Amino acid sequence: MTVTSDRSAPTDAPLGAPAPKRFGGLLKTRELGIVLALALLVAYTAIDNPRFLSGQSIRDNLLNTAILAVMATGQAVVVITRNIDLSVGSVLGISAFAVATLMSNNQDLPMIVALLAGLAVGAVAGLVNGVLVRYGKVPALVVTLGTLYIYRGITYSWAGGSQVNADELPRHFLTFANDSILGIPWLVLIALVVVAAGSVMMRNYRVGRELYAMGSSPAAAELAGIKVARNLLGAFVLSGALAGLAGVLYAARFGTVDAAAGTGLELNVVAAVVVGGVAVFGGSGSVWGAALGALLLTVIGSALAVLDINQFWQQAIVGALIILAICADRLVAVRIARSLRKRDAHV
Amino acid sequence: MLRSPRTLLSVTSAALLVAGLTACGGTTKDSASNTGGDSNQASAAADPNAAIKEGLKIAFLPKQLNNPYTDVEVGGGKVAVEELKGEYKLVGPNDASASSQVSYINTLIQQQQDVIVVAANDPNAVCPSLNQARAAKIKVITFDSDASKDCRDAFINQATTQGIGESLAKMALEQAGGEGEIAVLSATPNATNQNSWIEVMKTELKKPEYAKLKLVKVAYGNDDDQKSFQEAQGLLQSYPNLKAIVAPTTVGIAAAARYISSSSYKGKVAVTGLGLPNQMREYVKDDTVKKFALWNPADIGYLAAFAGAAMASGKVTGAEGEKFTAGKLGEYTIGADGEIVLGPPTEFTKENIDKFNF
Amino acid sequence: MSDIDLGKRPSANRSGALKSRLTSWDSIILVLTGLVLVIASISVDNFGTSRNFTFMVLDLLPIILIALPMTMIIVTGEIDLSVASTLGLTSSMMGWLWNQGLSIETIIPICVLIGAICGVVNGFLITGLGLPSLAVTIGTLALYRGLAFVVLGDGAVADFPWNYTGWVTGTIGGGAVPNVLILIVALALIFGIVQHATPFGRSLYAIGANAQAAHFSGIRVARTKFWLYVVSGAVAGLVGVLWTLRYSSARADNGAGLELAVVAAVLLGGVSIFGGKGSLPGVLAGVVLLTALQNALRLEDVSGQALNIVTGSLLVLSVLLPNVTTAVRGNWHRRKLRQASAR
Amino acid sequence: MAEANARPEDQPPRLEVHDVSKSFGAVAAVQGVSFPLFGGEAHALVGENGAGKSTIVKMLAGVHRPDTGTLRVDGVDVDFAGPADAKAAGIAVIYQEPTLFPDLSVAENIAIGNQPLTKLRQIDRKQMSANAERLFRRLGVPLDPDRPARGLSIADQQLVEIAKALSSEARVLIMDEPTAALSAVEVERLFAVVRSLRDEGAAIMFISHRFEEITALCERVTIMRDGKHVATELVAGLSVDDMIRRMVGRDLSALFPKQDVEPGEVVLEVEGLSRAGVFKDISFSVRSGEIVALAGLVGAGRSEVMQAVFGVDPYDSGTVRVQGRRLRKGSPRAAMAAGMALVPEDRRQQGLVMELSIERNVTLPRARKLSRLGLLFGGAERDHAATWTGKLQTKLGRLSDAVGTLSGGNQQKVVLAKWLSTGPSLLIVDEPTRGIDVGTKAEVHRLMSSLAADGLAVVMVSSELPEVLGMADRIVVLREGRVAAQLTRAEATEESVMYAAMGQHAMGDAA
Repeated sequence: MTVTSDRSAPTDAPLGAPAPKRFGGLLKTRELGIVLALALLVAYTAIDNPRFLSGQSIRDNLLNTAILAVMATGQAVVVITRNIDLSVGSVLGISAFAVATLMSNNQDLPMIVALLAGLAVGAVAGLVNGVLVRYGKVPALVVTLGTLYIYRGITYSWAGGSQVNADELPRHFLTFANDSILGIPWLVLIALVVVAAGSVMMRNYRVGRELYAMGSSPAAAELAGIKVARNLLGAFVLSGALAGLAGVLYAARFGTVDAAAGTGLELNVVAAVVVGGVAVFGGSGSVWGAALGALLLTVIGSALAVLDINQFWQQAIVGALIILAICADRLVAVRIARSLRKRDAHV
Repeated sequence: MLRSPRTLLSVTSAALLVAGLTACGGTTKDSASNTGGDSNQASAAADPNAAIKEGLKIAFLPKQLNNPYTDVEVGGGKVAVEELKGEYKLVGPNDASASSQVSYINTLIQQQQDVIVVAANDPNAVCPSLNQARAAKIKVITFDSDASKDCRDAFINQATTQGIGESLAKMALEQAGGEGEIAVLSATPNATNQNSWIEVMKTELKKPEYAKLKLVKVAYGNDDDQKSFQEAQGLLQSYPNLKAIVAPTTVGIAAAARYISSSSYKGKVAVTGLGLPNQMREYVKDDTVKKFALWNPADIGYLAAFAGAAMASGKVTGAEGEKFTAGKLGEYTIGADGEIVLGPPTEFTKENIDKFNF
Repeated sequence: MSDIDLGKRPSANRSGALKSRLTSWDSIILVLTGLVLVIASISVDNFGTSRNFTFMVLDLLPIILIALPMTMIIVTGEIDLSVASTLGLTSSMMGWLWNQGLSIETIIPICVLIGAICGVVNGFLITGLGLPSLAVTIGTLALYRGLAFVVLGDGAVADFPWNYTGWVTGTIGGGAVPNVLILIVALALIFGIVQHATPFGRSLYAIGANAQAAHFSGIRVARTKFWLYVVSGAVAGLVGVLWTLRYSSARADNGAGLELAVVAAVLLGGVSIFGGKGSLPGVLAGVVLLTALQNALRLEDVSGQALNIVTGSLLVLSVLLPNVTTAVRGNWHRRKLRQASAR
Repeated sequence: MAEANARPEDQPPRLEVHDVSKSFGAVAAVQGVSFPLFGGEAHALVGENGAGKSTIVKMLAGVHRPDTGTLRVDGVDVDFAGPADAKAAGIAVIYQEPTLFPDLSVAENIAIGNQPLTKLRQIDRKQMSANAERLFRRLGVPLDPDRPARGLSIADQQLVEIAKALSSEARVLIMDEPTAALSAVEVERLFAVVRSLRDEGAAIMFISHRFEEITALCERVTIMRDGKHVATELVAGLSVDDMIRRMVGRDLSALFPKQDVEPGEVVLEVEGLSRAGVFKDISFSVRSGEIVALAGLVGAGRSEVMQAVFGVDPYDSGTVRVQGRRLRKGSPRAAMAAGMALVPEDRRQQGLVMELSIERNVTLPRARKLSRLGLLFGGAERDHAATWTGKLQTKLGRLSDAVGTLSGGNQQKVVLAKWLSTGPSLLIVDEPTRGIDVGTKAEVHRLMSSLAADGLAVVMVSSELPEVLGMADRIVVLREGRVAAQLTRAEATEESVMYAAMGQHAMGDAA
């Protein structure tokens, strides 16, 4: 049901223990699972077609993952707080178009400006979401569904059917996508930095742990005197900003940008996060898990192309994966619940 | 408690279906006589001397907006409509889906346009509403990609299918260096004209002079930049020895060129097909692309507008053999099934590309 | 939502109940819709015409039908995002079966059944395994759409018999009333009665507002929800059929993205995403409002995209405004208490 | 005289509650309560359920803002905008129901908000676990600091809560029934720690129903009743009886006594009912015309038993028979069909749907019987609701008002109406008079009595001794999920019941 509401049928939950998710210990194994799946997939594909492991191919996969991973990082943070941000696709669109226009109008702006501009646009969009959720007391699902329409609409009425072509964009902007230092493309580097930073923040910093706490038990978070409002806004701003950043990367990578850029992307992002082991009811999961989810989804895509499997299977497989992921989490939870009731049977 | 409403629902919905739909006996694919209903063909007789009416409302409905190729096409249309002293209008969906196109056709009918110039996203899905338009005395001209014959008055064909297919094959041969594997990166698998061109191309490839050329795969980029880009990647991963990618769609060729020019395959794999000079210029300049072809899309819109005007004025009806003049393009003759052929495509190279701006 | 803060609960006084009833969103939306229709038919050329009416009915057909069960689901505090994909899957299957040479009369019930099966899967995952409906239906959204493409690829099947496609797009005796309107009215009536005048309907609200109390009152929460998903799937299947026939084109991507439009319309109609609140008339009004706006704006040559802004804003406002008023009332009440006990 | 042997006069109380009132909607939870809390003293706060203790706690914790009155810390007026402020003021609270973060590690739960940091402002996990270790050693509990809080037993959760409070080096420690779930040993350890804190100068506020704990730990006690302050006195100067009398506020005889009825045939028969980790081997029976009370401490498993009997909760083994016929388990519908009705413990969460109208709430369990051809017509429901709310003299505006707008007492009447309207032969009432005003209490008691007189079999779960002693023909006392004693009306005294409930040897064990 809605991510923000606690009304999810308590009567359906296994009685005896509060509907649990999983032991922290299993968290690691959870991500391990994705890594294994990934390894198997790559191995199988590589055996069928060794070029799948060629530098070029790996590079392509990483490049394709980069944008999704950046967005998944932000989404993971929001979902961990027991919220959701469906507007990321539209935010990517608006930021991509804004930055593309900006760069095409002033050819010699340095790349860093583009990146900052994208981040800024996204941050503002995210702030609006956050304010509506926290102070408007409107569930995140509704808010971000609404802003999904609004931001997209703004982009369209601004673009008015026009589009920015590769040849209108400055060289250094386009090459940025493919230029690399030490063999690692900028795009991938940025994604790595974002994911790493996100993981560290969520693991090792107070604010990160507080975000987990908020998702784990909103009521307790209030009682513990956690600055819920500040953190929530922060989470949404982050998610927005990263979507904005993704917009810049998108523009740089694909050169041609129109108002439709990133339409429907929100579902892939949520999928990546869920597959990555972040529980929709918040409190558990990890940023790098989400990033792994993004990688897995992307690799599946290109593997299908390489294995010459009907590309149409891709979406079905993704869907099956999502369901598999949540079922797995649930089964673990139930088993724990049972073992607990036995253990507590001191009566 | 649940039983009652559930059965209630299923029963009634079933009942309604029966009531509404099964009014007539078992209809199967074979027994279905699908004549698109009231195909009101060329009604009144043509009057060759009729003057072109002024103030005609001519609306353009491309596959989707903000597609640069489309922009150029309808741009030509705009010019023509101004020459004809008509009212130009451009509407269109943001996604290339038939369903949203239908809504726009309905709207145009409401606004009582005189001519609808449409590029069908799905040859059949748009038919019912196009026929409603024609029933409302609106002339329907298709361009770019045709709707099924019985729901439009005329189709502006950018070039004979044969001609394009042949030149695609020819360019592929040159670019691949006479031999090796080639692949096609097309639009959507049910894009009418792309498919017909690919068919011709395939028959061409059977000829002896193409013996050494091997078409290994036809990939589909759905005329979506990102998708095409990734399909290009896929092709090169699955077919290491690929010599050339032939993309009979402007989106596809641009994406493919961009990928190649930025990848290690640059110089090894040739890209050719149908593209827009403005989009392709940088890749032609950096030698990723040696040669590609296209007709002048502006002329398509231009011709479509004139054809529509001629019909709306009763000058022609769409019957084979009728003639009309299309401004600067001169005289055209309507072919079989109301087809009007624009002319042979132009080939673009490093040398001549700067002469064109569209 | 923190269950601690009882202070949040608005303790409306006796007259407050009536006030809030009058100012409740679903009555506002009804008025709003009326206004839009009136203004549009006055100021927008060709809006009031009978043909345009037909077009509008055809445009709102899919949303309104899917919204009927969706309303019930959201009232119970759950959600079903997979409906549009179910629609796509049935559309694909319809095309495929048609190519297999089955008669349309057999295909149509089969398609509705396929939809119901999709619903069964959702229902089982959600009520059987107790998984969160949001995650589940996002998953099946991808799954069903994917299967749709697997079945029919990117191709399209078009040669459906004219008498059927004609029936869907046609009007009664060529008049102003489109045939499908019968279907809409009939289903709307059935769902309306079930939701608002049967014990089953009552239980939906109880479940949505407080599942535990419902359970304590002998309502079978899980089972109720399960069947809602089945019905939702079946209706989506039916709509898949109608969609295919209307565009006489069975495609895997039919109705892509429709789920958001439906949810938007339902919430716009005043149904609380937390469940327990909302009425069908409100939802119907919401759907009509959206479609009418779209239609009118298009006739005025306003880009359909500008409408996105309107839709989105309305959606947010539909929840925001009631909250704001509630909060204001709450504060006012507390202040009053403060003064009272100060004396 | 109290202050005399507490802290010296010159120093202001560490924490002071001054003429504080708080009401929720129509319910006045706390009215004009004042009492001081000195550093270095352990101060008990006692009162019946619904006397307003927890509300006081939540105000001190910064969860609720007082409607009127002020809180003072070290003599200075404070206005807590939220729990953060209270924390900052050095107030640590252990809530009745644990408030842990299931997904975080135990150590993290303890440290949340002020985790030890490395110089990079990162969390120093080693340090964090070490701190937790130290606290646990101090409390003498073997808990792994790095395991997640999810799945901890209630007792362990409670211990973590305590550790949490200790870790914050609070100057004021408030404990709302911290011992409810703890074993005697754990309680002793806790007390040792608390005493040492007190001796270090912290102010302790201790809420408990266990009088022997109060006498063991506290110097002074503040007694509350119906949201009002009754007295603040030295524990030494009070007998348990005095305390109870002041809590109840009237002699037991003052309560409406249940009129004697000749019990009829057996209606409910529970045999060997067990549920792992909740209750074990519960057996008792109820005859028509009889009121049987389930007594015991909070968490003894009384409500759980009755909910299992009614079918809202499952049970592992045992049988439930109604009028001799065995009842399908786990199905409230079957129970209702067999003529059972359950007025649950938690009105807000289990008894009523607050958002729905009074009318809808009353008719909820009977909607199907009221419908004609599967359809409901407003009239039928309204008449039905009107009749029953009328019978119970419920004070309400319009039947279409949300039930949440009623006062606690009238809400309870709506719940009773809802279930009595189903014409039950067995009525289970769980805490029937919790948090409702004295007047309504009496009405409810009168009602139950007359229902019994009409041959209804009644099972009453109650934490209020006077109520139990006043109303029950027989008393089944539960302790830690087992039947500790079955007392007849004659055998039952406060002491016998209390002792049985707390596990001290007493005549109760004979039964």
